[in-house]
Amino acid sequence: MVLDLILYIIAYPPLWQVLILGFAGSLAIAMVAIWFERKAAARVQRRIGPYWASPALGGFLNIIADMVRYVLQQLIIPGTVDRLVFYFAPIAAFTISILPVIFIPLSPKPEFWPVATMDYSLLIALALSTLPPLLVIAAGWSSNNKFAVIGSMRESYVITAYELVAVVSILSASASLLTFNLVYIVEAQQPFKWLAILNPIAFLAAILAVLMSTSAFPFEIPESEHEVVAGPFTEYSGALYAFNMGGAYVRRFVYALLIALVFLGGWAPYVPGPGPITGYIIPSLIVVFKAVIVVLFISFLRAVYGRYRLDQALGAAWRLAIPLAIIGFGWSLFLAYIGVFH
Amino acid sequence: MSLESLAEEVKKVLGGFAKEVAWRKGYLEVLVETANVVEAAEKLKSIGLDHVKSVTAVDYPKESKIRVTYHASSYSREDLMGVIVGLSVDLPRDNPEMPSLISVWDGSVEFQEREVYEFFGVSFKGHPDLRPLLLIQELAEKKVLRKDFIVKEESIYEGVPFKYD
Amino acid sequence: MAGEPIDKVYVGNINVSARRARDLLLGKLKLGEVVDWATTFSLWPVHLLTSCCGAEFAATWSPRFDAEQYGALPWISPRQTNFIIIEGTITRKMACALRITYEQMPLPKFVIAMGACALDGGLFYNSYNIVKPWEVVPIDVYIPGCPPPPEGLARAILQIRKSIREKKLASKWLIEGWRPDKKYVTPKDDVCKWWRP
Amino acid sequence: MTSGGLEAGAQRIPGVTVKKIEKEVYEIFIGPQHPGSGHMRIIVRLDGDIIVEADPDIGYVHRTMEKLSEVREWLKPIPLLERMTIIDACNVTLPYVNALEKLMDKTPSTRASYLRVLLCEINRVASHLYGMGIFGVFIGHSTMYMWAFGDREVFVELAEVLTGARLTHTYPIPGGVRRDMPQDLPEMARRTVRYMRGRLEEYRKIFVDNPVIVKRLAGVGVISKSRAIELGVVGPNLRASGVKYDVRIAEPYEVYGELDFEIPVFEEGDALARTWVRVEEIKQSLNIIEQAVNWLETHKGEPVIAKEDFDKLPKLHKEVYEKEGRVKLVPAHATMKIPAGKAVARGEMGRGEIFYYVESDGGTTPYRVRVVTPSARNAIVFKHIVPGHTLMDLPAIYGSIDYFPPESDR
Amino acid sequence: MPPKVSLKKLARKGGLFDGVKSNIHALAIGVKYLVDPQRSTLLYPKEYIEHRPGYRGFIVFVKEKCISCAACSRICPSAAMKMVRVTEIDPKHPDKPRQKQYPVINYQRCIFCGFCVDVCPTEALYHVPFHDIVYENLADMFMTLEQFQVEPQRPAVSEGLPVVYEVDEGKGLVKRRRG
Repeated sequence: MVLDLILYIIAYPPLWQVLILGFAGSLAIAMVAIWFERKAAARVQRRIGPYWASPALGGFLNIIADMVRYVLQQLIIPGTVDRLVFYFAPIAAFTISILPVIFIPLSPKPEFWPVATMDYSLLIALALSTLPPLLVIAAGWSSNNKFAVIGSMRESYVITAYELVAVVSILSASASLLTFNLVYIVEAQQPFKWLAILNPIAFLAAILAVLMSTSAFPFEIPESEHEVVAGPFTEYSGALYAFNMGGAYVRRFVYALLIALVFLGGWAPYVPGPGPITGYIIPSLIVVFKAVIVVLFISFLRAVYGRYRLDQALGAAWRLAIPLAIIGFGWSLFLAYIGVFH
Repeated sequence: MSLESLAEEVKKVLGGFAKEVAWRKGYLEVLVETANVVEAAEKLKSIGLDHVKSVTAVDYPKESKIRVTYHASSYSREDLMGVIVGLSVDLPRDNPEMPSLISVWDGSVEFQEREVYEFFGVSFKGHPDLRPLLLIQELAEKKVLRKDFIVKEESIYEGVPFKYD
Repeated sequence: MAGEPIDKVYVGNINVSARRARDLLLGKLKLGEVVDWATTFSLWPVHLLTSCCGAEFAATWSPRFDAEQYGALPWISPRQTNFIIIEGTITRKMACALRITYEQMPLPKFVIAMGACALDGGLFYNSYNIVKPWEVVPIDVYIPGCPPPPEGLARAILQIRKSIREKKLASKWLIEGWRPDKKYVTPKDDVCKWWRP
Repeated sequence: MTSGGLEAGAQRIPGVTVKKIEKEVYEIFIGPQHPGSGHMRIIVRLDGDIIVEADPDIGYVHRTMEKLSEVREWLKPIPLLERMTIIDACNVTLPYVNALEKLMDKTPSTRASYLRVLLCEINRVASHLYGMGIFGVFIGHSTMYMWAFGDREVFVELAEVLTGARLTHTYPIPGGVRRDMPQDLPEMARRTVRYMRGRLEEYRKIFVDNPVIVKRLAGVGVISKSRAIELGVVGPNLRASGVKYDVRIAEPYEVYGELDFEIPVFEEGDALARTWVRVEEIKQSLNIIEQAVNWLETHKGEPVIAKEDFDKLPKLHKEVYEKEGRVKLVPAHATMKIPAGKAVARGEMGRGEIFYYVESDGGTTPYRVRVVTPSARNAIVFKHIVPGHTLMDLPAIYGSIDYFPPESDR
Repeated sequence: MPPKVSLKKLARKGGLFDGVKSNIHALAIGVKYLVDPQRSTLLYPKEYIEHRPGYRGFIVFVKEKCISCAACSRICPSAAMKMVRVTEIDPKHPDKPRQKQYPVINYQRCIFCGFCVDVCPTEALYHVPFHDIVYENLADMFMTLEQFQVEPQRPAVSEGLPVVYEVDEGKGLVKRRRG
């Protein structure tokens, strides 16, 4: 009986999906994102980028080398930090960054993704994805370092500015589709009634929110190295810093998944069929592909833009992005009124 | 502006302050008494010499004096842009002290007076923030740019770690 | 495993377990070589500009020479880096900063001294404000020149990579706690002692 | 942050006095190990996000050049002083050489003057590109850094072909220069000039007109005209504030009086205007490079050192000059004496005006060399212009001033 | 034509149209280089730059030409060039050993300014056109008289191929393989 329980737990789909696809997949995609960020920036900047670690793979192993080096480096815990929070915050931030993946369906079939077919999946995923920045603030605060404190203060300013934008712009999908269920949201966009096309304003606002929340360029303000060194992570070294850095990329990927489902039509125009291949693997690959495109676009912006000043970024959020999000919300109500999706 | 007319104008405006006016290579040197230096600087500023390029101090141990020269020039008068007027004072070597000209020439002399202070030990009265700029305190106390702080040069045979004999 | 009490397998003697784990990781899984390999391709220098060789340091990361191809990426905080490039002269004021930065970096860490000033003072050999960097931190590779060209710096990175792989500097230092070539500077009580003339 | 049990005034780390911080003022040290500091430290006191006080703590690269010049023979300070600004090496040593020539009453040959001007302008472009690159990375634009440094390499290559060293050319010597131009340099220079003109348009698109950058720079770090004069600011920073001053027209040295170029002046005085001055100056320098190589190509035959020196050279030296274009020094250079006197010389570096005061007592070494570099005079801006801006403006102001600490500290 | 001052006006842009246009410009130029980077990066150990003959690299001493005048070591700005006194056999008078002095160089200090090469009255010193040798010990960098006479080996030669850089009007520096 115990064996059955263990087997059940091991075979419980959400668990291995989160463990394998969520953890390993997110990590792999974070690594691809870092690699692409470095290589794309290098291309725009007319140089090679990472190369000699594996010339055939375009230096991809270099990212693994960086990761291994970080994980196995000496871990310095300064004497003045608040130890519990210092250890706990980056690990928790990383874990919570991955959690929303449970509620983001990569397939409409309940047998492959049972949790995600619940009716509030979008709400829960959104709610979870807004949590990690709080832990980043905690990490900065516990470091007892002036730059870290300034960095986490900036992070808190930025959170308050972008959170509303993210929630309003992404929930505008619910307004026009009258559901919080991500599977319904995707199915309603079949085949090409994508919200990014029908409601570009909300899409733009959502992209802005993602840029701000994951501190991507041009909103890389909390970690803006030329004033506040590494921002909240100034005192972090070794594996804990790797958690911090990986967490940011995982968060970016999770947001990209949400955007891919909500605005870019998820697995549409593909109609999932029965069986694990047509019902699970192909749709999830389509979703991941769309999400990777979003991530790579965000990474590419690093090569083109500098960073805004804090007050300008906040101004952009409050004066530009929030009105945009509200207009997008209103537009989606209008879409619901004229019944585009029904 | 021709150089002679500049010399005339400087002499005229300085009146009795100028002890000595001489053309050096590239600038006009005007020597004044320490007591008159602020008024002289104000008069020079009034003809348009509105900033100082360099506060230069030179140590003359034989004559037991330190000569501090303010090399002033102009940004606002186009005919004065090409010339430099050096306002010099001679200070005693053992206790050099002079009024700060920060009240006249403002920020353009602020850091340079600090430099002269740390390298030569000249103290500027009225300078709001007189502390070493480039050097650490211990070195500043040695007044390193004075001639009695000696830096040794190596000879051409010194320091070879091996011998050939 | 049959017959053994279950707690013995998992708990046992902690020292024995630790040694076994170490043997497994180092012997069978060759963790040491992984560490050395990873370190060679991940030498991230810290942003510590000490003097005018910084111009050539910057040029080494420019598109023409692009030291990022070796995996070296100038990074922000000393806590996250493992590599210092001493770009020229170390003055008395800067010596202290250099030592503090070095102390703040996690093991294993490596140092390159770049330029004549960082070796024997160069042009400033008899200056009153100069400290020889090798009195402050242990140095792995010296590059002559004033300033050394970017190729010289690239060569130094290759050299340091070679010695890490050959002498297993990173893994020995990290896992066994000592450095095979014994290049240490013993920590002084007052890290800024030489700061005073 | 409290000081963790240290009593007020305790000095554990030299130079860092631990003291109780007044209420609501947050003191942070930017530098010397800081990505946004370079080789200096700025002690910044913040009230919220606003800087209330900035105190530049410079001298981290003070290498005592003024003192060392006094103990070395007349020729040796040329490579020594060059190390102040190795990215602008010809401009920084030329006024020293000019001062020596004034003391010796020596006139360089015209060809040498043109070669000096050529190298000076190559250096000026390289220096501006360096400044713009650093500026770019300070405000988070890494592409600008890479592009500027990549294109700087073209000019470094040009200088290397001309002088044999990438940065530290040690090119002008009293009476002339050390090498003649290689045959293929004019064509190379003309190609470089045409390439760079095209690139400036791309710079404009990705950096100077980039909306994020414009937003970041416009109205930041404004130095008004009167304030710029009072603070004695120099170089592009001065000309961005509307002062029409450039040593090249105020007191033309070498052959600058005969060349056709403009001095761009802007009136806004903010960080964006300073950036634009650099861009416009690069354009003018390209014009000068073109004119100089055209002149040098058509006027051959004159030696690159003063005629009277050239005639005195031994036979082997003349052969080497004919074959390699390399001017060999004579042992007298090591021990030459210069007549007693005081001389002042100035020149326009990439970052602004450099001032030399050279005094000779008739001996084999200078009696006093005083050098005031543009960065030394611009350092004052940190103290007087930065307060009142937010912390994120500090890198923007720092970068736009193009402050280079080794130059400032000497 | 003499130089002149020109007062310029900054084109302050504003408005939505300009903002969108300059954003698109910036992104377009980013995409342009993402597609065609026009790069000329030196893959260092595999390729190395072959400098021109005039390049001021490491210095080699030709003992036969030296007349022991010590001009090189007097003019050296960083006191890197030192003289050593050597007792050697004079080829003309084999029975009478003669005292001579020769220069040795200290690469810990050498700044590669080339003054010594230029001042040598008999061309007994010359530069080799490369500069990329590194050392692991300080003591190795003080050349003995014997080491000073041998041309140093460039490590890159055994690992890669020479390239030269040329200026191209469209692409800036382009690298070209030799041979």
